[in-house]
Amino acid sequence: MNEQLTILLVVVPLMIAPITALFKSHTISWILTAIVSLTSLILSFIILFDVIDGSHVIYELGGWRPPWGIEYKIDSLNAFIALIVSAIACLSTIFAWQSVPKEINENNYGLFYAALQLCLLGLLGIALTGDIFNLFVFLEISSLSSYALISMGRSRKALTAAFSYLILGTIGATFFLIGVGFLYAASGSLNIADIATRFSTFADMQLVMTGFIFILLGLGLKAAIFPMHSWLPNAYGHAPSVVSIFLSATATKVSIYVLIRVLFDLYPVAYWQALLLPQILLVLGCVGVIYGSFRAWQQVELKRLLAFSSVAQIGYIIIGISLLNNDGITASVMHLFNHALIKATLFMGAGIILYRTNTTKLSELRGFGGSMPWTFAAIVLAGLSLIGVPGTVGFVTKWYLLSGAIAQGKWIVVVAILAGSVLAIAYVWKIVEAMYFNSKRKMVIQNVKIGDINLAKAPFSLSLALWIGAAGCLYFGLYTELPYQSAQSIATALLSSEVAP
Amino acid sequence: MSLMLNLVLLVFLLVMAIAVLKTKHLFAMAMLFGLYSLLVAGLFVVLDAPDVAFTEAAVGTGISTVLMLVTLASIKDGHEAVSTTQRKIGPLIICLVMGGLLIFGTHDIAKLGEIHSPPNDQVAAHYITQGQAETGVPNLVTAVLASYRGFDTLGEVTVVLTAGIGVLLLLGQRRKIHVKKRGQAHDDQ
Amino acid sequence: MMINDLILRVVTKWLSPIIILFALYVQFHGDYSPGGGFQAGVIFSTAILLYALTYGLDAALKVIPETALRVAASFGVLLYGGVGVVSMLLGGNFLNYSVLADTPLAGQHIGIIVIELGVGITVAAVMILLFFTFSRRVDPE
Amino acid sequence: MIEYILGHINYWFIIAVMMVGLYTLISRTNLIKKLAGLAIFQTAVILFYVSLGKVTGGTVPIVDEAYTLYSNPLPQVLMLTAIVVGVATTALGFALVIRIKEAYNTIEEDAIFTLDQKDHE
Repeated sequence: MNEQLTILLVVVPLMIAPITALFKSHTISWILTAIVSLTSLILSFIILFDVIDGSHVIYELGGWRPPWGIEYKIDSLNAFIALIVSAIACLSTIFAWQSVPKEINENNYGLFYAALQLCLLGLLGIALTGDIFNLFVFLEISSLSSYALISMGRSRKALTAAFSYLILGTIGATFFLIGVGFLYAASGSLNIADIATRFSTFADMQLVMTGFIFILLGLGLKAAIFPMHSWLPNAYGHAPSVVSIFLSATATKVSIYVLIRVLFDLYPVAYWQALLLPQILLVLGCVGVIYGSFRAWQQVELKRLLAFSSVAQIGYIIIGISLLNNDGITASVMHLFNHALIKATLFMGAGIILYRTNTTKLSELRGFGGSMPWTFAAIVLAGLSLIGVPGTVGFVTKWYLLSGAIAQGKWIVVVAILAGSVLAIAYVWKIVEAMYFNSKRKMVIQNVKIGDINLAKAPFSLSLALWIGAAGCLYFGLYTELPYQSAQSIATALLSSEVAP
Repeated sequence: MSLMLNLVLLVFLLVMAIAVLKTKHLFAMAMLFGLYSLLVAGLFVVLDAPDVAFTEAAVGTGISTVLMLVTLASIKDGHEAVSTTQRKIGPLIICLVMGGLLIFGTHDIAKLGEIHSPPNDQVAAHYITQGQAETGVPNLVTAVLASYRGFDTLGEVTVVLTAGIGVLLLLGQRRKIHVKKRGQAHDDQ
Repeated sequence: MMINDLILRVVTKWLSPIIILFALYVQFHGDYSPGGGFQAGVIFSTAILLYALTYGLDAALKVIPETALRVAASFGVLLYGGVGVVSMLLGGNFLNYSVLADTPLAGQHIGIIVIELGVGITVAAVMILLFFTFSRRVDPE
Repeated sequence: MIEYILGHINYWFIIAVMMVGLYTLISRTNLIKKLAGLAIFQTAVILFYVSLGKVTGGTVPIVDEAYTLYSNPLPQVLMLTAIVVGVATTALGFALVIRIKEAYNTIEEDAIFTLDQKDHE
């Protein structure tokens, strides 16, 4: 494979986004976005197939050797994350075709799509880079564009949600920056591989430990790990549909990816085992699962319900990391993929509901299932995946997670997963009940003039995107090869460094 | 000598930061904030970082303060409300813990100005000895910024563009109605 | 936002070109002295800011229309990225300026000047754009 | 002991400024005040980085035959980027504040919270 392809993954959105910003036409900006996300998808597929055997591609930016220059060192984990991000970007782009004209001011189409591409660029940049300061720069690109994107939601609450995300996100990023600074003060380097190889020479400095804690706090805020999740429900609950779909499926995942990188590649595993971090993560993960599921069950509004369920799903991923065995890591990495797929599908369902009825309040959705059986079916399918019913993607993750926990004799995890699943049944049932079984009266279309043809049925592109997502939930539940192989290769690579039994 | 100057400026800086915290008048706060940035720029000069000082002076005292003033002019609300429910204890504890942690961390940091500290000996040493020979630029900050870490700078320019796009998305449209009444700006406009 | 003060107007008229000249110096002399694209961009924008503050937003918009600013903001990033793409086409890695000319040092020289220009253009354009967009929200009273 | 204090006191002061910024950011309810706190917090972090590169007796990192000892250019480069990121964040924050003021007619966080609660009922 030509290694120049790796950098193209970042260069394509970088060169097309500024052009997109200049257009006002929806068609042109959409086509440009479609080109960007499609090329990203193809490129990340090519790269993933190249590195899935455990090899890696090295790309020196500017031709400078690391650690003096910035390098990309791409292994299966990088490529897998890039694949998740660009696949979701493709789904969101399909969905955007008919939902953006309805939700965004017509003068802003070009700017909106440009911001979306910049967000994609930032996330891809984080996923590929091997330089920890470069990672910060791309983190900020993706964060700044997501603050702007979230504030485009139609309720005024979107503005306050974006503002509090801006505050907490910037605190997170600055904590990360402090951590990097402390690590730099001890190591004198910013290259992840370089720091890792020389780690033993400065391992016992207090600088290194403080740096570690601040990096973790920063990433925890960005990844919305319980109890630092407070920005997430509002941000994803009030954002425009496309933004909710894209960000809920990718933004927190990419932060978790950085966390995995820091824990397994930057700092030696033994270092944070000594700090009791696996136990702390385990408890946070379990509490997060139960708390997130419980709050989701309490919600009366569909998008907020889904957002709280994300908090719970992040908990599962954290549990998997904390188990520190092959099954646990495999489960976590696969769940990054599976949850992205499930949550994108569910948010697309919510987007279609919003498109047609102008509301996502569960109490106002009575009878919806009857009038839109296909959309309803897709939502139910994704909901079943969320619960973890056999045959869907969610089941695969929970299976590996359970077997990893049982192998270590961590029964608290088993209890947490079972409780989380029961609560998941409860909140998915809540959606089903609200939409289907209360169908005594006909669906009410809120605030729309009678006879508006556009709203009579779900537009084609929206349904298409939804069904691609739903089919994915089923397909990858039955044929797990692609995510499983990647996750296996990743887990082996991550654990091949030193793990104390 | 430069250490003393550094200390004096830092004391002023701390005073200024506390003044920003305490003042209730937001226009005064904007001015204090400008002064704070100017002091920081001065500190950068003492720390032999004229490029950073230049930028901080132009951005902190210039652009940021002007934007703050324009925002204040636009929202016509010059005072911070005296809040009854102001949270004080929680934030104080967080800050003390974080500050304590940072001071704990700086225990084994190389002392200020140490010639052979890890940050100066590892990667940076290469820039100083080879920088001009490899890039042909005597200003090593420019050499690292534009060439060795040119990709970071590309990212930085993209951040600027992103901020521009974001602000245009938020404020690009002319306002429809001047002052919205509370009820009008409701969820479902 | 117009200010009717003769002294201020005359001073601004004289000061703006000098600030712009200084910005250009900082832009192109950044290899040898402190400064570079970013600083130059900000300084350039302050010249326009000063003009807008004394002569009013509309007068400033006549000097630099908003469309031009938007194009310039995008153009700077494209220029920077373009240098990277060109170096890829010439067989080097992304942003490897050494392949841009016959000798690596000459290539580095060209590359650094062009990307600094890109930085300067984008920063100046975005800063002016920010100021214009914000100050349009201030009610003329 | 005195040497230890002299070597570290700068960092302690920087940390103190940092924490004043953080405190302003999380304890105040006024949105503009919060953003000012955020800017102070970030600037202090920038100061911390630049301090790392200071070399006693060194000069500005511009190569000249008259000097042999230079300050470390790397933290300075990183912080140029960080300053830009900081101003980009504050600008976006101010834009949001203007929009929030238009939508809620207040920029106090607790007042906004009360208005949002009312919407729910």
